[in-house]
Amino acid sequence: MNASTLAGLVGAGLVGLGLYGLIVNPQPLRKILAFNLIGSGVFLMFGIVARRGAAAGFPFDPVPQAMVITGIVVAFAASALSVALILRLYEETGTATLDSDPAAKPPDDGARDT
Amino acid sequence: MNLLPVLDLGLAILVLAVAGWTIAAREAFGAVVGYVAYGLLLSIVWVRLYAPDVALTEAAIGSGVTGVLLVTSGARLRRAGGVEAAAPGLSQRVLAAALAVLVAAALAAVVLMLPEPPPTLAPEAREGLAATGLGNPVTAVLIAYRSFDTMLEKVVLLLAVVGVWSVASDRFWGGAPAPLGRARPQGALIFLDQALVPLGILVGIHIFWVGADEPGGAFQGGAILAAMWMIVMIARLTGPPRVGARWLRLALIAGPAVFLAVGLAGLGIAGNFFAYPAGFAKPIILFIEAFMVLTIAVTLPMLVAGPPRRSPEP
Amino acid sequence: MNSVLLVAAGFILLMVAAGLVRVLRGPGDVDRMMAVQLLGTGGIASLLLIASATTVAGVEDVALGLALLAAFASIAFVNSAETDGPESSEVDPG
Amino acid sequence: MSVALDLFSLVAIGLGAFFFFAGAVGLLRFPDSLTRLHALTKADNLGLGLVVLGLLPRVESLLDALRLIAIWALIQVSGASTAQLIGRALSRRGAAE
Repeated sequence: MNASTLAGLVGAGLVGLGLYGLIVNPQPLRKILAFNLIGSGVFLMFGIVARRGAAAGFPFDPVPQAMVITGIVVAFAASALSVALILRLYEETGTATLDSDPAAKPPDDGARDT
Repeated sequence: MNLLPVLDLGLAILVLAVAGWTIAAREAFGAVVGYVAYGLLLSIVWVRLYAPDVALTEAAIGSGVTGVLLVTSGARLRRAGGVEAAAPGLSQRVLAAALAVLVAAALAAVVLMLPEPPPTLAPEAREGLAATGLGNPVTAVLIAYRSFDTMLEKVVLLLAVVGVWSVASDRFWGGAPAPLGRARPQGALIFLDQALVPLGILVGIHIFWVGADEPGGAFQGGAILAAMWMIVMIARLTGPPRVGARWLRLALIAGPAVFLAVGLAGLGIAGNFFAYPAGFAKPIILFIEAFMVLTIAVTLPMLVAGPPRRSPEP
Repeated sequence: MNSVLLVAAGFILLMVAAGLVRVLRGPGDVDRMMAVQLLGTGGIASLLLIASATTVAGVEDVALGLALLAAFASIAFVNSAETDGPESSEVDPG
Repeated sequence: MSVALDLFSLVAIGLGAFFFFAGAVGLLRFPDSLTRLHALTKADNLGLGLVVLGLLPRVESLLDALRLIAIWALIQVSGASTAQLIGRALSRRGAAE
C-alpha cells in the first residue's frame, strides 16, 4: 500500500469519526469540531487525488490542491458563523443545546463538561 | 526506502488516534487542544502528499484559527454560565457508530477503487504556467486559472462577516466586539508579543511573497498576519476595532473588490472576463494577492472576535 | 543517509506520541496545553527530517509558519483557560 | 569532505533524537505538571536545535539555511515564553486549590 492510498484511508476514517462525533456529542461547539474533522477527512481525499495525478514534472496535480485551500477557508467561515449563532442562541434562550426540549431531560451524571 | 511505509503507517495511526481523542475527550477544552495538535500532525501528512501549500493552510486556518475560535467562544459560553446538554442514550450511540462505520467503509472502498490511470490536469497546469510568470502551480490555479472561484471565496468570507455581525443586538450596532484577552495580561505575554509579532509580520509577508514561486501565498501569509493581530488583541495591546470603522470596512472588501475590478478590466483590455494581459500576468497576480492578504488578515480576526458587544462611541 | 533521517523522524514521532498520551490525559487543562508545545518542537523536527529525506521543496517556510502558529495557539489557550479559572480575571496580582 | 559532513549530520541528528527521548522520558516519569513542563520545554528545544544543526549541511542555499536557523530561534523565544505562561497558569491553579 502506498502513501497516498493510506492517506485516503485515513481520510475515510476521519470522516467516520467526525460523523460519529457530530451525531453523539450534545454540545454545539463539539459538533462544530466534529464537522471540521469530517471536512479535513474530505480534504485529505482530495489530497490523494492530487497526489495520484502527479504528471508533467509536478509531484502533484495542482488543481485539487487549490480547491482544498479554497475549501479550508470556506469551512472556517462556516464555523465562525455557526459559533456566532450559538452564542446568540445562548443569549436568547439561556441554553446552548439544539435540543427542542432541554428542560425535559435532566443534566446527566456530571461527567459532561461544566 | 522501505522505511517510509512504516513511518506512514505510524503517522496514520497517530493522526487517527488524536482525531479520536477530539471526539472522545470529556471536556470541550481538551478536545480543542487535541484538535490543534491534530492539525499540526495532519500537516506532516500533507507534506507526505507533496502538498506543502495545503499543509500550511490546514495548520493555520483549518486547525489553528478554528481552534482558537472554538476555545474563545467556549470560554465566553462558560463565563456566561454552564453549558448543560444531555448525551444521547446507548442505542442512539450504537446506531451513530454503525452509520459512521458504514460511511467510512464506503469511502475507503472508493479510495481503493480510484480509477487507473488517475485523471490529472497537471499537464494543462504546466502548459499555462509560463504565461503567468509564476513558479508555484497552486498559486497559478488559485489566482489565474480558477480566479473566479477564488474571488467568490473572498465574497464568502465577507458574507460570513456580515452574518456574524448581524446577530448583534441593535444597541451594539457599530460598536466593537468584546475583547479577546483578559483584563490584565501578564508581563510574559506582553514580552512574547513584542518578540513574536514583528517576526510574525515579517514571516507572513515573506510567505505571501515567495508564494509566487514556492509553497506559500496569499492565504497562508494572510492567516499568519491574522494570527499575529489576534495575539496582539489577546495581550490587550489593542482591542478589536469598532465594526463601523471605515478603514475596517475598506480592508474587508479590498480583496474581493480589487479582484473583481481586475476581472472586469480584463474584459476590456484582454478581451475576456478575468483574462490578464499577456506579459503582465505576474505583477497583476501579485497586486491582487496583496489586497487578498490584507482582507484575510483582517477578516479572520474579526470572525473570531464575533459580533459587536460594545456600544459605539458618539 | 536518507534512511537515517527517516529513522530519526520516526523515532521523534514515537516520542511525540508517547508524550501526547501523557499530556492529553491531564489532569487539567493546563497540562493539555503542553500538547501543542510538544508538536511545536517534535512535530516540526520530524517534518523537517521527512521533507529533507523525500525532497519536498520549500518546506522551511511551512515549518516557520507552524512554529508561529504553535505559539499563537498556546497563547490563546493560556488566555482562555485562565479566564474561566476559579478566580475572577480582574484580580491579578501580577 | 562530504563524508565528514554526513558524519556531522548523523551525530547531530542522533543527539537531537536522544534529547527528544529524554524529553519523552521526563514527560512520562516526572511526578507533577511543573516538572513535566520543564522536561518538555528544555529537552525538546535542544533536540530541535540539534536536528536543525544536523540538517544545515544538507540545504541547497544560504537562504534555506537562514530559514532553518530562524525556525529554531523562533521556537526558542516562543517556547520559553509560553512555558512561562503555562507555568504561571499552573501555579495559579495550584494556589487556588
